[in-house]
Amino acid sequence: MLVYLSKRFLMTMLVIAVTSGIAFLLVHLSGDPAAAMAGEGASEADIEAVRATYGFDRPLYVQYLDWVGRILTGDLGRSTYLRADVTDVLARHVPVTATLGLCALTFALALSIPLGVIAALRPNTLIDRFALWVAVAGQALPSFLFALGLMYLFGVYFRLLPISGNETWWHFIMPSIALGYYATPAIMRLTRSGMLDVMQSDHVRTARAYGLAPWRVVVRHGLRHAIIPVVSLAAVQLGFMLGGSIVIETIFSLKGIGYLAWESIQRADIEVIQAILLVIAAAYAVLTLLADLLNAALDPRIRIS
Amino acid sequence: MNNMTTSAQDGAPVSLSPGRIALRRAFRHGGFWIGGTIILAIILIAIFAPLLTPYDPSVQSLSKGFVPPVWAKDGSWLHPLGTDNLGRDYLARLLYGARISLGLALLTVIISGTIGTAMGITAGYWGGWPDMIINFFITVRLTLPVVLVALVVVALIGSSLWLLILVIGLLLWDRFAIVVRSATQQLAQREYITSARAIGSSTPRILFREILPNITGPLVVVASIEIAHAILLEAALSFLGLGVQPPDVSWGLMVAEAKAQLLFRPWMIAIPGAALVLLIFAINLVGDALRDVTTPEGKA
Amino acid sequence: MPNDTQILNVQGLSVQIPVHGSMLRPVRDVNLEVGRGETVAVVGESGCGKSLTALAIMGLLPRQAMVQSDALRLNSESLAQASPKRWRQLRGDQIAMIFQDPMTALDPCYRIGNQMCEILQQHRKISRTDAMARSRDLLGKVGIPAPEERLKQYPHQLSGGLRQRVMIAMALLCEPELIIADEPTTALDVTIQAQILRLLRDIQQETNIGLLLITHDLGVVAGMADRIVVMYGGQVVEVGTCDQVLAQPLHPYTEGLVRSIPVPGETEQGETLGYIPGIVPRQVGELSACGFVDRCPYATDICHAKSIPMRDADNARLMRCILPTDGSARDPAVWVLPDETTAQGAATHGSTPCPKF
Amino acid sequence: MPEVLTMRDVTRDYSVGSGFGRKQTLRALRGVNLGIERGTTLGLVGESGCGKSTLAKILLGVEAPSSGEVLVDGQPIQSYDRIERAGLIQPVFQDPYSSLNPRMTVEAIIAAPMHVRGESGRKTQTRVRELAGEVGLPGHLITAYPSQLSGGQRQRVAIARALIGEPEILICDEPTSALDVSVQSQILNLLHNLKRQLNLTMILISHNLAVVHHLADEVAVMYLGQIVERGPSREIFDAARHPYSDALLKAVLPPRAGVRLPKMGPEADFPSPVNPPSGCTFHPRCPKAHALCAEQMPKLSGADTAHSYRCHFPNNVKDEECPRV
Amino acid sequence: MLREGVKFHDGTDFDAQDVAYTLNHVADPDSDMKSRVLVDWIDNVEVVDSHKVRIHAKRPTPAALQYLTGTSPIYPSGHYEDAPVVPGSDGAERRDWGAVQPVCTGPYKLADYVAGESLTLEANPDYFDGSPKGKPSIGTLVYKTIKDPETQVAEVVTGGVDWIWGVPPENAEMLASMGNLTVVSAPTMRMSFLSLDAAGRTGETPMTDLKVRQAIAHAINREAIAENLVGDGSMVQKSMCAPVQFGCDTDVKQYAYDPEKAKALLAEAGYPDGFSVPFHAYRDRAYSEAVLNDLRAVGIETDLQFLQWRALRPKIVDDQVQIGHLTFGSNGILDVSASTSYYFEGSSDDYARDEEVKAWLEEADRTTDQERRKELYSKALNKIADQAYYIPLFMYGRTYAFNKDLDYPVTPDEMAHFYLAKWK
Repeated sequence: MLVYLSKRFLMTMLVIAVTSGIAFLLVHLSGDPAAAMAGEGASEADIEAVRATYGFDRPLYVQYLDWVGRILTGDLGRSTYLRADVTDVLARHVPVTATLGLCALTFALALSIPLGVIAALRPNTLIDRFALWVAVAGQALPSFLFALGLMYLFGVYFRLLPISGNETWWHFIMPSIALGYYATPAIMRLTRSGMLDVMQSDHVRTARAYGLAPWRVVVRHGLRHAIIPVVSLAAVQLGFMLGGSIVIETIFSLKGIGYLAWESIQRADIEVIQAILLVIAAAYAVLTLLADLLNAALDPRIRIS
Repeated sequence: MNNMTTSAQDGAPVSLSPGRIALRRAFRHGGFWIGGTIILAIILIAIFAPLLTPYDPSVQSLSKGFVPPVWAKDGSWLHPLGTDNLGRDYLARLLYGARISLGLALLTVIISGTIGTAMGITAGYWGGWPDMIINFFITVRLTLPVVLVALVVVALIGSSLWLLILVIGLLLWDRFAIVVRSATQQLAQREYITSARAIGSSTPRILFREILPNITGPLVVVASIEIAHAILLEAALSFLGLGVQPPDVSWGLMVAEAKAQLLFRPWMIAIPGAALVLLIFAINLVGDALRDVTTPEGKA
Repeated sequence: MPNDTQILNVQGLSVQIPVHGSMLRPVRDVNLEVGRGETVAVVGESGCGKSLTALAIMGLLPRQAMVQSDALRLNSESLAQASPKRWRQLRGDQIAMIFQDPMTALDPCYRIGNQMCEILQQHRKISRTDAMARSRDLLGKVGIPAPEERLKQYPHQLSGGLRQRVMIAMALLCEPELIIADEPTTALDVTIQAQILRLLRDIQQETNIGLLLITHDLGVVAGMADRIVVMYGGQVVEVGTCDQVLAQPLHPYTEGLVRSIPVPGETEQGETLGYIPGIVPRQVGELSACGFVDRCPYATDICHAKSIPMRDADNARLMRCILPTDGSARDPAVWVLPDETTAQGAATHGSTPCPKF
Repeated sequence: MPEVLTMRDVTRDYSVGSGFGRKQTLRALRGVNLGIERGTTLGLVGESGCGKSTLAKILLGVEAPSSGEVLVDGQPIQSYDRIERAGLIQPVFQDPYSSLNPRMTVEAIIAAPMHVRGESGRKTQTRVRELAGEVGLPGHLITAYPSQLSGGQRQRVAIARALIGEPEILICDEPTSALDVSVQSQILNLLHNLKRQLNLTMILISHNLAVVHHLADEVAVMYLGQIVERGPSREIFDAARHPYSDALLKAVLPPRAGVRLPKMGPEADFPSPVNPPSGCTFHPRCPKAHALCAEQMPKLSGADTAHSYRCHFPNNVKDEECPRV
Repeated sequence: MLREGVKFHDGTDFDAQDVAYTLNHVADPDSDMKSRVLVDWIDNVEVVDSHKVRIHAKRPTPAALQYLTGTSPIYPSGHYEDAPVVPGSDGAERRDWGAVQPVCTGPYKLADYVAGESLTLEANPDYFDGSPKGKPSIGTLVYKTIKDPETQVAEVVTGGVDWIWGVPPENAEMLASMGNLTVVSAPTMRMSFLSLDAAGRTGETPMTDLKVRQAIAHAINREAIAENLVGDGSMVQKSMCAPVQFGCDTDVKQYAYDPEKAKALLAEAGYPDGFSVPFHAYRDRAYSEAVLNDLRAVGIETDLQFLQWRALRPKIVDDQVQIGHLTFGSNGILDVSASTSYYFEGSSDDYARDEEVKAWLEEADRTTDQERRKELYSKALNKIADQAYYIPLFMYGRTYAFNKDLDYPVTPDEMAHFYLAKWK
């Protein structure tokens, strides 16, 4: 177990290291950011000054190593636009996105798992078809359209929910639904197919052959197995939500990291963009690790060899 | 139960390949029919757009902006779906927009499908080190948020159509790689792969004659998912203003341009939005149908 | 067999399953009786309907399967109209089942003890401690060393043979009157197979329960069964005691099976073996001929004309064939065909009228 | 007669992951020595996990041994390129459902070895049809796909594919165990006829002793990666030396009236190939095991005769010949 | 001479020391001041007495007073001491001057500030009497950044916010008809223009030909764009400056919308069938599209490169922009030296590189004689128009929507003057 954990940790570190390189390269793709940072009306000398101030005149790899070196000391850099340490900026934005992601995931799981289980228990019935249609239709609706629709309906027309910002829990309802519904079909399908498989498996047949109560068969001997791949998928989906919340956060003016990322891209605030890419990568890596551990807890075949 | 032997019993002189059988089953599948018809209609619309409207989608008439569609007050058959802010015919834009939306999705999927399949087969067939390295790349790719990376690249380099296709293509190969890898791993354990090696087949022959034809099922299903994904991604990028650029027009761009009119001219967003939803819905239906007919337990 | 010792009595059992628009009939009009302390083997090749018969008796067939029977009695209780709840009470308590693959039949997520207790507590008012104690005793009884530790282990930590022993212990938990064993040793190695069969046989004789053994292996049957029920194409084609059937098979199918198996010490090396030509037909629609007619070397016009009923033969045996009941008019040589005819058999098979729905 | 196939001290290790991480070594073959003379059939017997299938893969050149060498016609197997090797050795696998590519027609499957050699003309086509007839495949099935064939027909296709390149050696890995008994006998008949007509050298891998008895001239018994006994078929079946061979023989249940279950089988379970027992690997299961067996691996006895075995306390051997003396 | 009796928000008195401190700081090239043009003229600032300072200019700077209004708020002495030290390049340290929370003297004081999110202002009770701005009427102001314009509109419609600007002009009428909102449009100083590579910085292109540039000028229907597209508050821009700026001579050569003439000019220049050219833009794509449409009508095919400013700016600097559709807001400075001079004095943004124009402008920037300045600027602007170096298109308008109960005077300078606003 310890060997496995340390191996996984090393792997995760390696992934994050490569990701950091890609993030850095992406941000420096267009070459020298100084011209844009210097702003309107800057002369060539001004740009040169910015270049020197921020060290963009150095070779790319030196800049990268400098950046990595600073990250290792816990310094994620400084936002040139917001004039604050990126660490502080992220500390303000990450909780918003984390809250949004968790709410969205909760919404998605609460909807998809029961639906998937019921659909699997009654394959090819009306309820199964209904669930499948929900999935197909749900996946066809782009989240920004859905978000705008929600805003129009509940924000403007009925005036039930606040439209923008992240001050109260009420503010999170529409964004969470808009973000979470997109993960619903995938999780539902996986739950359904997992349940279909496991309900036909030998050990479930054994459980039924020994007269166990139906709910025990379904929950203890069925769902317990079907949920294992769902855990991994949920972690992946949560990771996607962190990265995919840009559109939703922009529409609802939710000041999370997606919003920050999009603003920073437009502001050419490169240290923030780099840091966000890195943080999302790290979050994703940690999430998959957590999912693996949770799977090990659920499945003794992984845990005990 | 024993339906494997049906054809042998029929003694049919003409034998159907598994692919033909799957296709036959697909044609008996309701979802395949509905989805396929919609997709075919949209493809035809895209191809024959110039015949279907007299307007050029990019010709403007600034004084004739915001004509409402025919069913609204002040609408006319002159512009059945009205005009946009620059006075361009909305129907013409919708018809031509199908070209970009479909073409872009198709090209990106060709790129991502080639990359992903190559990586998946390599990892699945050889295992060991190649597998570890490719797995690592898949993990790295998954840790990079698609929308964000696409935004950064497009924002910093510029959003030409080809760059967009390339970027999306280079971002969406992960599912291909994952699915092809596991499908190949399963196949590699099949005895006919061992047989192929034992009869002295070269590696390319094994990859292209033995493995590739047998993973077309999952490949087609993933392709359908990724086509829908690419269309949605382009739409999301367009929504943020960094997708397809004028004078090209895509449905995503139309939605983006119309979103300012959400409160007061909702049809402007509803028309391309509905087209987008319909197209993706149809693709998903077909994808689902293909999944049903290519996986034996799909219809359980 | 007198009625009071009868545990299981199945009359006219049929199963129909709708598949892709047509109706499969994998089990047709099966009669079956198992007495106390008796081992009845249901024998047949894949697709003959033996496993579905077992599942039908357990009430475990999938929802879409339609089960009909004239009688389905367990200990004189009729189960034909039993509620799902009653079925659940009986399963695991009065009838227990042992499955083919011990690798997959146990839930990999729970400890052995946990799974055994769960069953015991489902059927008996018993404390967890007592349930554990009984489970441990039973594990010991089926020859598992260090049962205390096994209770705490997960199935994947046990070998195949041990897992099948656990399954047997599980079946014994509630002291059932009937155990259905579906190919209990097929997935095991030959040396383990002998142990498991011996264990089953010992326990069955000791506890005097009825054992319904489902298998394709005539060797296993020879070692275990008191009576044999031979199935082909969803029908019972022959019934008799083990020795009678193996020594003098009455139905041509049974005869063909026996003739096609090489036996070290009996058949010579390289001796041309007998075989049954053709393949098992698809079980669709009503029979308008003998189900075996396409593959039968003795087939006559009568066999093609109508379905053949079951009839009594000598020594309380039953057979579904028009050949003489005393076993005459059989010729071992008819099974030894040159290989080309195989080809012919398979080739012409398609042209013979397949029963249509 | 010269040995057409020789294995010298062949060992094969696998690295297996055990759950969380740690790699362990699984020694599937431990120093296997084997020679087969032209035109004979060797039956290879053993239970699952004993290394039979690994042996087959190494002979086919699909896998390489970790150490030791395999000679075909006196030449190391590596010295042949893949097409030459395919012309010498061909396989027939256990599961006819997975050994045929479902996307190829019967004709293409049978012709594949010729295509690989670059021969795909009219001659090959004719040969495919001839061969299909020889293995008893109805002509109209030549254009069918595997999913339209029965198990027996598929196995015939596999046999035809193996034979089209006119190999010297046929390796049959459990060729009938996935088939129903009534079909199994047809394949056994076919194999026997082919072997006689074509003077094939055959390695028959099976756990079913009845099948081995029916086809094999010689029998080798494998246990945990080692050949524990090897001799002429008749001798093994009449007077097996190794207790494990004996146990296997006793476990055969013939379908005959009056047969009773064997009194005893080996008690303990098959040990893990990752952690094999000390000394004679069979000792934990052996009814005759002494203290010596747990300490010392028995040497090969009778290596210079046709019948060799690895046991301290063999059956059917006069005391004075006993290896421990 | 500085006003007496003015207090900073932190209670300290405002005096000459503070002015000198602040101006000396921002004039320092290391001060991180974004618009260098506004402070570059300052050599040093000297305290004369407690409420009098003397600013020594590097050169005569006639627009100095204009510049001073846009330079920087005056902070208390020692204000920048609090600037955090941040790591610079190569391990060196630098100070982030801009990170200090401002302490000013204005009618509103900063109560809370979250960078990039929100800003809370409270009325300054100690605001000095007799200020031309007057005492603020509204107690607390909260600015929120809401990125999406649709969301802004939705919020103002539902009363989530009371005031927005930058309303899409085509929505103005409908918003006004909602009943609870006042919708007003006003002109701004932001100009929209085409930068043509007359200097040949991108190489020998059609843009170096005067006839081509004039053809482009004639091709564009500026009236239609300003009127139909940019909407209320917009107007055609006649010269390369904002009309309200000092020295902006709008009486220069005008190119009427005349596609035929444009085609003729192109033919004369040797492009009877037009040509194809990359077209860079970064703001308000619809407006660029309208321009492109007009260009296409005369045979000029364009390849639109619509970029973020972040991506466009380096291209401008690196001589890659043949035609750029740019905008400029001159920081609200009411003097041509802040706009025209910037674009034509040889900076990296100067794609005309006309030495004569440069000389005129430089002289005008340094002359204190206002009449002479006007004359020089006029000469420069006329030549720019004659040569069609840059093609002025239109002045941006700006539409405001706010709560009907709010009395808010709209001003033409792209600034929000809330101290003038009050609740009805």
